[in-house]
Amino acid sequence: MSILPEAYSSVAPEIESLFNLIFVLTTVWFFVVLIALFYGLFTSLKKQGGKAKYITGDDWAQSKFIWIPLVLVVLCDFWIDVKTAHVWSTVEIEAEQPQGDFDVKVVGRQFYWEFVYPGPDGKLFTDDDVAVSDGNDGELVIPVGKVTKLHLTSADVLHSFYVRQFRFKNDAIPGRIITRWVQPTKEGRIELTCAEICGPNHGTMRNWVKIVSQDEFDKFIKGLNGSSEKVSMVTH
Amino acid sequence: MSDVSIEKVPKGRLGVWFLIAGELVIFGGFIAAYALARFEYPEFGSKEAAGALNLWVGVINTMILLLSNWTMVVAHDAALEKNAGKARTFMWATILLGLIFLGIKIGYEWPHDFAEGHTISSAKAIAGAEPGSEVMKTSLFWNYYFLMTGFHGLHILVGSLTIFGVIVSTSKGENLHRVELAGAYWHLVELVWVILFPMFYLIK
Amino acid sequence: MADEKDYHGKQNYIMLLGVIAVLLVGMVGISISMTGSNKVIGIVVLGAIQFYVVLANLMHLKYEPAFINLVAYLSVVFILLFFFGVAPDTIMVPLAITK
Amino acid sequence: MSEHHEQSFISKYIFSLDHKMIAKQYTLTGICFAFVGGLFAVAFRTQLAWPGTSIPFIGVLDGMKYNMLVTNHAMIMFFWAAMPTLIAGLGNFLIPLMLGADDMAFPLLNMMSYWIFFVSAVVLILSFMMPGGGAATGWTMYPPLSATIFVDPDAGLIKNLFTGPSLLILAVALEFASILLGGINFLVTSINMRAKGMKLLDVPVVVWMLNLATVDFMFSVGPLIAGAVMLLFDRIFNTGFYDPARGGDPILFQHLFWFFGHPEVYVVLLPGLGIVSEIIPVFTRKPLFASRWVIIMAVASAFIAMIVWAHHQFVAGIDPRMAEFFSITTIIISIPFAFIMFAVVASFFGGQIEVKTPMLWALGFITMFLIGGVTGIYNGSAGLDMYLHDSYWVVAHFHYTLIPIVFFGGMAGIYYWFPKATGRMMSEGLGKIHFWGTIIGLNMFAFPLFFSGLNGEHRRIFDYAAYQPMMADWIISIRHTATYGAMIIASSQLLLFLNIIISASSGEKAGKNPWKANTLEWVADSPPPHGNFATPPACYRGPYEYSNPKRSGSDFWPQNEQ
Repeated sequence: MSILPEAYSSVAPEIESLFNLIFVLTTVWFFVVLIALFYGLFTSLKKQGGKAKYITGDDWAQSKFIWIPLVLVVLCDFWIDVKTAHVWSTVEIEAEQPQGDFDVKVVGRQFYWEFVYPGPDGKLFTDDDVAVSDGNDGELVIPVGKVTKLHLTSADVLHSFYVRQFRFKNDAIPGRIITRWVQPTKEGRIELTCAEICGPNHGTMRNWVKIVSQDEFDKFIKGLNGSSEKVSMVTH
Repeated sequence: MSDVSIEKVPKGRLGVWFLIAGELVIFGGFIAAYALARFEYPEFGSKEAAGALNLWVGVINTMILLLSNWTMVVAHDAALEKNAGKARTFMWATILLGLIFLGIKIGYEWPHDFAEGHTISSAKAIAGAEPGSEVMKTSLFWNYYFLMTGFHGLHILVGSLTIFGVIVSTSKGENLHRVELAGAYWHLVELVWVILFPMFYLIK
Repeated sequence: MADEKDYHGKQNYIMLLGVIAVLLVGMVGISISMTGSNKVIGIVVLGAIQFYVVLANLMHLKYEPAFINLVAYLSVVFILLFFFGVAPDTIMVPLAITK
Repeated sequence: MSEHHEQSFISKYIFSLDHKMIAKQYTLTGICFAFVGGLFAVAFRTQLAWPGTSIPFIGVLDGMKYNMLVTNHAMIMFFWAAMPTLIAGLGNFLIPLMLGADDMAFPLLNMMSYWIFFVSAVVLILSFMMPGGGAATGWTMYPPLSATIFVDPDAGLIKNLFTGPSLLILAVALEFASILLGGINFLVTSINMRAKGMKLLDVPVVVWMLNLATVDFMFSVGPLIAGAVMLLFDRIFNTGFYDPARGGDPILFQHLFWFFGHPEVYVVLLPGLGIVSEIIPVFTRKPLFASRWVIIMAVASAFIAMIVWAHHQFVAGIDPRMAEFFSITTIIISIPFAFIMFAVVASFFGGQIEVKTPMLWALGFITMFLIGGVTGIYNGSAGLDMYLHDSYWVVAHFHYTLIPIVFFGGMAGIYYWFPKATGRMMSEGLGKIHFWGTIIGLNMFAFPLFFSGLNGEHRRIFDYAAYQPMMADWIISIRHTATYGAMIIASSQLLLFLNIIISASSGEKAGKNPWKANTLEWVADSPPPHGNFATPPACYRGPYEYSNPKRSGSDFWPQNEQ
């Protein structure tokens, strides 16, 4: 679908194929019903002295005309369910998520995003984690081709981590850390937006996701551990 | 279940049953919310939370409420025998017991809790406490405790007023079927209490 | 409505009260003596029985037609549904606070 | 109630016990609020199309004002326009008339429920005037935002109570209480006061649907009332039910909210569907196709509607396995509605269709609701909802469902039963212009939004200047088109007011039964007197016996005739 924005993540094709399946099925059904409707309407408009047929639709001879389509609808629903379950579980269910190559914590705040990278010890959720945000014009920098685990949380109200090109969205909720993953497929700099109303300046809560090659990324992490201020995370 | 067809149910009784169902779902919302928190946080059972409640006062209160339900059903029987005087006497007893229940809850238990620094507005209790610490979670317990016992007390008050209205309206010996309707609502209060009592006083 | 035929049977309320009181004593006993999950299970079971006794006998639900029973018990069913629908999201999720 | 005693103005028009007058009160209040909500929509659509334009009475919108308008637009449309007109208004008018009863089971309760509703409306209006303004939390009122906005923990109870969000919560709670009381009334009336010989399956579909809606409401509203009280306490008593720092849980509120919030959609959908399935047989002069199965399927959908609530929370961080389950149930619920749609379409074949205004609105309902229905599958599919959630796709989807349900369904009902309520026909010409204006406006407004939504335009942003991809020319032109559409919808409603005023005063007289319909309300005079029927009618057959060969002479066979 050219209407969707350019795809940047490994799951985007799956989601688009799901979209196409549903699009085809629903469009077909929509036009079938619509054509039936207008055919029925225009073939049986009021005529002088005409008499309507007495059709109750109670016996099978008549009601099969809606029971059979209904069975087809059930089959289509089943098809969509299977496909949905497949896509959903690959993306969301922890057990089926791939091993992460790199962890980053994303904290939503009124009204900016904060990205917490592992410190010198290379582990997240330790006291030497490093945080960047709009303040020190920080962006979410992640390596291309690698699986990045995003640990989403919030410090005040609900936010929603939404990157169009990843076809991915998840709320950031205070009090809990939600782990999702993304595997970028190409380098670039794309918009990160907040998709859950979080207050008056919700409309301006925008940052960038910068997808870079592995060695650029290593450079970035080094520079980070050199310069930026330390923050201590309270997670228990 | 009997073989009575639904059309035979007098409309008053039907309405009261729908009301009871609606009320049950409302209380159910509170109870489910509390139960979820209760299972999540063992802190709710600690000496600072459920442990601080006086079990025996709760038992006495439960007995009083039970007794009030007995007086109510006796009043109902009297009403079926068209004995308005007896019915009114026992309804007065029901109101009295209900008020005693409220008196013990609001007049004795709550001040007792307040004295120990447990209030619905936990601002003082949690001042300066670490987020997610035990103090915070016990304060949540007290939020639930005061909210739900208060909401239940409100229903006792409404029930008493309803019964009082019935007493007035049956003063000339008519409208005796209303005794049962008020009674059904009163039993709802007991029905909710048999859930609230174990949840707050016993599981600790 | 005073002229309606009442199909409610008479019952021995003293005995009914006795049953509820015994259940109550049982629950208190459990909560004092037992510990851990047995205690919770025991209390929940006795509480459920008590709930049924009050609903069916004290409130005469067992004399009402099936439709009213359906309404009354559906309200309980939907709450249980709600509880178990929400439980995975709250009970099983650890609290993790970010300042 | 059947004896005719003189009534003073107060007891006839204001504190009336008569279900017809109460129905008119509900409907008029609802229509007025719908107009207000529509103006809100036009206001913020203007801001979206031409950011920074100053709007009359409101001025230039900033983020806060924009959120307030959006929030209250949704709240008003749902709880103060859809519920009173579709459930309370229609139910009060139709249920006793269609069942051949003289009034509701509890007239006093009925009047109380309207006045509680009225108080709730007043509280709603007060909430706009509070310091800081109305609620700006999104209509879902998710905490912690809704639990903290405009709240000063040290200010004390009263000061925190008199803030926009607190009063809005209060108003909603009152509104629920009123609908709950009214609903008990509906159920008791339709169980106990049916005409002699009217079996359950002789009850018209619309009454079935109204009662199913009431049952859904009754069983689902409890958790939300509980959640709303907890939210209010968080605001005024500084409790911590939704404060994670104290072990509270924001997700809990989302569940409490949507456990009601989804059945609520069906609470308004079922009556709309009922109206249409009432009108189709009359204007096709043909029985409703498989009407018994339509009722059965409606019951099924009412039950399934109770177990799909979490599909609003796929991306809210709920347990993914639960999301899987809810996604499947959500797609399953399309089955009963597919059946009902097929049945409605099947009833057209071989009829003698006369496209009067009510029929026109019914046709509009079916076609537009089809779009809303099929687009629902996209959102119901969890994997895809991950992308579409909170985008303009969703906005387009639920406007394509709710506007047909509430608006087209409601208008079909108004144009169809207006003669019974006032004794005069509504003007066909004005009605048709009103219809075409509305349907063209709807499609101009909602259809383009599918595309901007697919492109990832997300909701509740008052100015897209910050988002480069969202400033593409074609998306901007989509915003303009949508805004023009909204304006067309709003302005064509003036025709409705015009039509009501003209027709009520000088429309042509309608006899007892202008549409030659079967159901019992057409047996009473129009407008029906206090007490409805001169002699209580008896019922001999189902409501859809049109063109029955056994009946000689006329092509319809009223339920009360031998």
